[in-house]
Amino acid sequence: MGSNLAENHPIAFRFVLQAKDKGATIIHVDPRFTRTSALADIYAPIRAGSDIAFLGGLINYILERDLWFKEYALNYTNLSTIIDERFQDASALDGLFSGWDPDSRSYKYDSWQYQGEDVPASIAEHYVNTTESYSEKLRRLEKGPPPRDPTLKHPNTVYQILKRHYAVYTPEKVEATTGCPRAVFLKIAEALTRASGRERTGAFCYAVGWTHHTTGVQMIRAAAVIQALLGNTGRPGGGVFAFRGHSSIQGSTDIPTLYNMLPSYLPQPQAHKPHATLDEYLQSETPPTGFWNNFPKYAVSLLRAWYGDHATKSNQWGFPWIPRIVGDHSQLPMTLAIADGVIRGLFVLGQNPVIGGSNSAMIQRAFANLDWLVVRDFTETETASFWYAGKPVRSGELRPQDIKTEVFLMPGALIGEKEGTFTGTHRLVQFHDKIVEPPGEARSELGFIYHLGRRLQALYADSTDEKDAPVKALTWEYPTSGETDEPSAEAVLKEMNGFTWPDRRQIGDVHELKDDGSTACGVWTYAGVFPKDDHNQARSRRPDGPDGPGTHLGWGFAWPSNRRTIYNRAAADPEGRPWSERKKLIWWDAEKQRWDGYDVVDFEPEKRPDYEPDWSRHPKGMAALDGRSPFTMIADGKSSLFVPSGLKDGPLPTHYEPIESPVHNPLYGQQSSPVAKQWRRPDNHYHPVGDPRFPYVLTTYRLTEHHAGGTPTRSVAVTAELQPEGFIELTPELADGLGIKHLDWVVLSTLRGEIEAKALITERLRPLEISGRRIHQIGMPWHFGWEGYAKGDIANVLTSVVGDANTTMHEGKALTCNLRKGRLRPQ
Amino acid sequence: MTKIHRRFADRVAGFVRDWSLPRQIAGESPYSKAAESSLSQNLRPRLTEADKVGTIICPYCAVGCSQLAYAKNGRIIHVEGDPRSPINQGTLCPKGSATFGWLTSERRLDHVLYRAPYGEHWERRPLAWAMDRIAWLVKQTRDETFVDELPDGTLVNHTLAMASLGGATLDNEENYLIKKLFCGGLGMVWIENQARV
Amino acid sequence: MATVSGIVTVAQENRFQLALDEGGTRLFVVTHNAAIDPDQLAALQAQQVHVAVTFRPVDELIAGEARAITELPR
Amino acid sequence: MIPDEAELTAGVKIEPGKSYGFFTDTTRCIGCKACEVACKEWNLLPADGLHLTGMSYDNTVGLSASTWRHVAFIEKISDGDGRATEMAPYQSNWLMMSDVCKHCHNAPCLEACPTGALFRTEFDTVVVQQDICNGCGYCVPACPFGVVELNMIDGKAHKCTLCYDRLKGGLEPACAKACPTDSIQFGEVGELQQRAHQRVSELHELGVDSAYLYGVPNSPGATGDLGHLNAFFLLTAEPEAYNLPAAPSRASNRVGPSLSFGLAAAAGLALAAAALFGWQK
Repeated sequence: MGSNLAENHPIAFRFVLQAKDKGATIIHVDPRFTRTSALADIYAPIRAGSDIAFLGGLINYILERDLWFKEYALNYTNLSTIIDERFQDASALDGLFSGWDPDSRSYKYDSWQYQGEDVPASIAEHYVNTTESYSEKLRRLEKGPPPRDPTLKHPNTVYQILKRHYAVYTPEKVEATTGCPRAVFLKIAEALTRASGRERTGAFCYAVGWTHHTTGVQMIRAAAVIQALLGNTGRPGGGVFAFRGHSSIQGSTDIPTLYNMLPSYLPQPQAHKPHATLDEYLQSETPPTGFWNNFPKYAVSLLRAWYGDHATKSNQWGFPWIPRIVGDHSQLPMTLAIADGVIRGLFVLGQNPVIGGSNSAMIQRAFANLDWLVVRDFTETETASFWYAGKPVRSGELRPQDIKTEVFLMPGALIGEKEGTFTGTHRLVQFHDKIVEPPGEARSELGFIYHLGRRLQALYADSTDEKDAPVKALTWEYPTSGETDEPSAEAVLKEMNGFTWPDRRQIGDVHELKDDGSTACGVWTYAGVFPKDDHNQARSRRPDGPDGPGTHLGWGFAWPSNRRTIYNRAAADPEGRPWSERKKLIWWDAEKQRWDGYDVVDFEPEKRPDYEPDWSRHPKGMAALDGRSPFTMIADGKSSLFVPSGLKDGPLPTHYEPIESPVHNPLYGQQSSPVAKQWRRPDNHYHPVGDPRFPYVLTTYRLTEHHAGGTPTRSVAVTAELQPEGFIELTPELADGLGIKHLDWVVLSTLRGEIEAKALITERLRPLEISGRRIHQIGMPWHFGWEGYAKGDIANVLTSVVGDANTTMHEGKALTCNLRKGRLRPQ
Repeated sequence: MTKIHRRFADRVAGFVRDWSLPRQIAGESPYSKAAESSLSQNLRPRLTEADKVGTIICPYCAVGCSQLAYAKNGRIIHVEGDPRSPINQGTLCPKGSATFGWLTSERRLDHVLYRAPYGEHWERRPLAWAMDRIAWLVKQTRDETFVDELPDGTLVNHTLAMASLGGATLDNEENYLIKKLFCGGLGMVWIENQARV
Repeated sequence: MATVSGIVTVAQENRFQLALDEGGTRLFVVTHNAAIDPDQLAALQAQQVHVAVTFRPVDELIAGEARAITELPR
Repeated sequence: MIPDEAELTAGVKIEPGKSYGFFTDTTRCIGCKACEVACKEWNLLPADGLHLTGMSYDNTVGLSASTWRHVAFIEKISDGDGRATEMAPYQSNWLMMSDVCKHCHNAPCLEACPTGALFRTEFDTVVVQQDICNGCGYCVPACPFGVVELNMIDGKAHKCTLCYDRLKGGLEPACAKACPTDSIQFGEVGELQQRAHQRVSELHELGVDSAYLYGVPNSPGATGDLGHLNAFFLLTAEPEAYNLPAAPSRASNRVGPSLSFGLAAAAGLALAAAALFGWQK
């Protein structure tokens, strides 16, 4: 659900079919009947953007029929925890939660906390911005377990709150909201609950079908709630799998070339938070209990890795040199900042924002405001040629002679021409060898950045200005080789793994990191990838044999600590015995008094299953979690069915309509996510609800034969010919209504722009009945552009800049548009 | 400067060598052994001529399939699935199978192109020149726009005038140095990649 | 008719891929009247001979039509 | 190069003297076209078509001199109440099938070839020897499946060689090795046929009673004295749905009758001419 595995991750689907051979049921829930649906046992059509209504229906089904995995959920989730009495859920406030502050258009989290106890978030922003920061109530976490009622009778237990919140998600309401027939929904609910328990596990596989929404985070959360209730998390064959789309997008999230995090999920210091000094930063971002209590070790080790001996205790290990963010600097607002002339220089390294960025026409105009643009890619991309081939130039709005931007188009080295690691969607860090030199002037990005850094250090060498200190303080010495002076990727990987300071002995595992400056570590979650000077675990290629156990610990390095299934303590019952022989993964070895198993145990090796914290000594970190707390990164060690802190749009997944929707929210008065990030401006208008000018739902998607922005497949002959032109898919009924015949040219339009494409009329798309209205959905692949062998208009000309409150992910999967027969440009 | 083509004499010699009639008379089957030409006999897969082979990871999606890249004389001559990997067991999808085609695409760029401000066409410029020019532009932009404190005295130490996009398709080591230089060194905050796209 | 020079990197039947001296790679199909046999192409690949290829683009294929191949001094 | 890599990728040790082929189980095919790409990359086949055909997701259209693997897409979405929701296991409603040369046991193309260019290899596969072929084109009309075709540039016939050069190196053919879901399975024809029969009965038990084999002895596709097809298929719709002939036949069967008709016609004309000539006198 929220994914299309057979098309976009075909090799992952290899194992879905192998599970099918062993009797698994394959369920595909998608707005379109795709190649995945063709191989599924049950296919459920749904309206794009209505996923939470469907998933909420599953939660309702599980709770109403008491089908949740009792022994698992009672011990390993916060089901029995009692929430603050001031809390009110969406069923009471017609779609909002308690704590809504209309003027600041945001929530106050006080009423979401545990009764009498504040809980820090478990993601990169631990800081709980309740009205009082890190109040005395937070200290309660060290004084005793959260307030719980194992009998689940207390009205404010998470269990009762879930029942109240999801009471309205009846099968009838699911059908009215999603358009999926009731009988099919019930068949899926029955199949999912049957595939759970001691002997069976079920998995959710999602991708950008869920993340590309203003309610994307909560869609994934809804699946997490279901899997925790059914006891599928942390167990073999269970869990919620993210299928990501780029070779190392997991790596570029862990070692984040992202604005809001420092390497590996440490929050980027913020100007408007208590982050002015290192002490304030550590104090406000270190939760008292759980694994994150080690936060200072990772922060100080990072600073030591970046600034070497220039980092001293007295200058807070160089912490002031780290730039503070002053708001949302993600890609969506970045394109607007370029349009407003705030950004003067832009590097684009192996990306194609003119194709992948929302509201592409705005982006193409915005790029003309840049002073300089550096594009590094394998061929000329739409981003590189905007100044003479872009929409504003072709429409005559701009002429190249009017565009001031100085543009560099530099060739990049490709796979096999540079060495380094990718981190795949399974957190697996795999090394790829260098076999040949890159052609001509093509260089790796490692070489480009390294040599750019050396040139900048030279330019700033004799500056005495304090603001230039960080450039000079950076540790930037890496051995180079060959005529192209290529820096050693293994040297960088060693720094990411971490070493002792100053004698630079490789760190073996994350537990060896210190907060006194005696260890340097660029990426704490990757500690162990290079445990010894001559042992690069990412380069290890020893799979398990046919006799198992099948966790393949000898193939590459899975962060953290080479663990393949995280939270795998949950794969054993509260007493430490495997739930069943069939689903055996981890168990407590009574003789050796240690945990053992086929995977690296995600628990303290010697902590007994019946361990209870000694609350009298105010236990810190892991000592505060009992022997039945698999979810070590969460302050109370239990899976958060109810999330007290960390999410901006609510503690529980709630169905909101996409920002642009043809219908009113069938479940609540609150139409769309109240905290969705919106930028209402002349170049980024949104469509009002049910706007008659844009009656159809548009969903964008990917094809097997193309990749993301299309550059590495549309400019490669053998893949270009497989899907040679842009197209849209529409229902036969809609086509008849508009007199459109198969392969006719059509024009799609939104307030952001118009594009043309050929029409594929197909029964794989069906009109849906949504609360009494007949809604038509149109599908459009978004890979195409004007460069390459395979061409087509850019789908993202239609989308708007709008984002999920937590992640600022765009809403390319569900918007409204208009459709007419004909061409855009006179032929 | 000899022109390569099959000379008449060679053509006759080849005919005689591969003529199937004598072999048929000698009893070989006209459909197989007798008809087999010397070309077919000596046929071998080109991988036998590779002087180097390495394991690479497919550059397309995040499933992380392993591939074997064969090279000869410093050039890649084929890329296909690595049978040892538990992730793909030798198989590849259409994109992974096209890795060789990507490396040898006719549209591939291998020199630096430069467009001067207000210019109407690309020019070729040496790599070293481009690197120097970019370094100079970065320093100039940073020096003109760096802010150490907000008006209310809050420490920021950043520049809002430079941004970086990419890269979910880049190596971990590359992403690490980008964040280290741009954020830890230059004080840039607009640093993003496809993870949100 | 154009001419490019380079090394034959791969040869299959009567199709070959040329790594051009000026950079880049291109695919060619040998024309009938060039009277070049597959084993001669295979030899060019095996010994990495430096050659010049006279060719014409082909409309419906992403490849060139190689009309003549001449061996160049190393 | 990994020696005898085919053992790792297909569990098959390739030895001359045995007959090898493909069993294509279309119920596992996800229409990803990895086979098309792997074939073109290994054999350096140029891209030969850059326009949208509208035949569902099939823009390759068919086998040709520069396309030796073709994935067909057949949309048969509606069933019963016009909406596919609970479906037969494995592939259903959107049929996808990777078509290839059948390497027939009694190969009509081979029998039609006057020069011996088309021959049966030591692996019992059918290959066009490029150094022998003079482009006469007799094989093209002889093939009942329309697989082989002449390339207008090099003037020779081309078709899938079952990766003859790879087999000589102990390598599994490129398409079978790449196939993510093992829809294309490479192996010895006898073993493959056994596996295929077992798969059909397995599918029948699962309720896919429309599953049948095309190209094994006395089944559709192995008609007309073709014997059997070394590359055979498991299908779930009638052959015509996949653009396959229901009863292909061997051209040489009809040499006798067509020759005699020809002679009879000639004799008749001669008589008529004689009679005409005689009448005039």
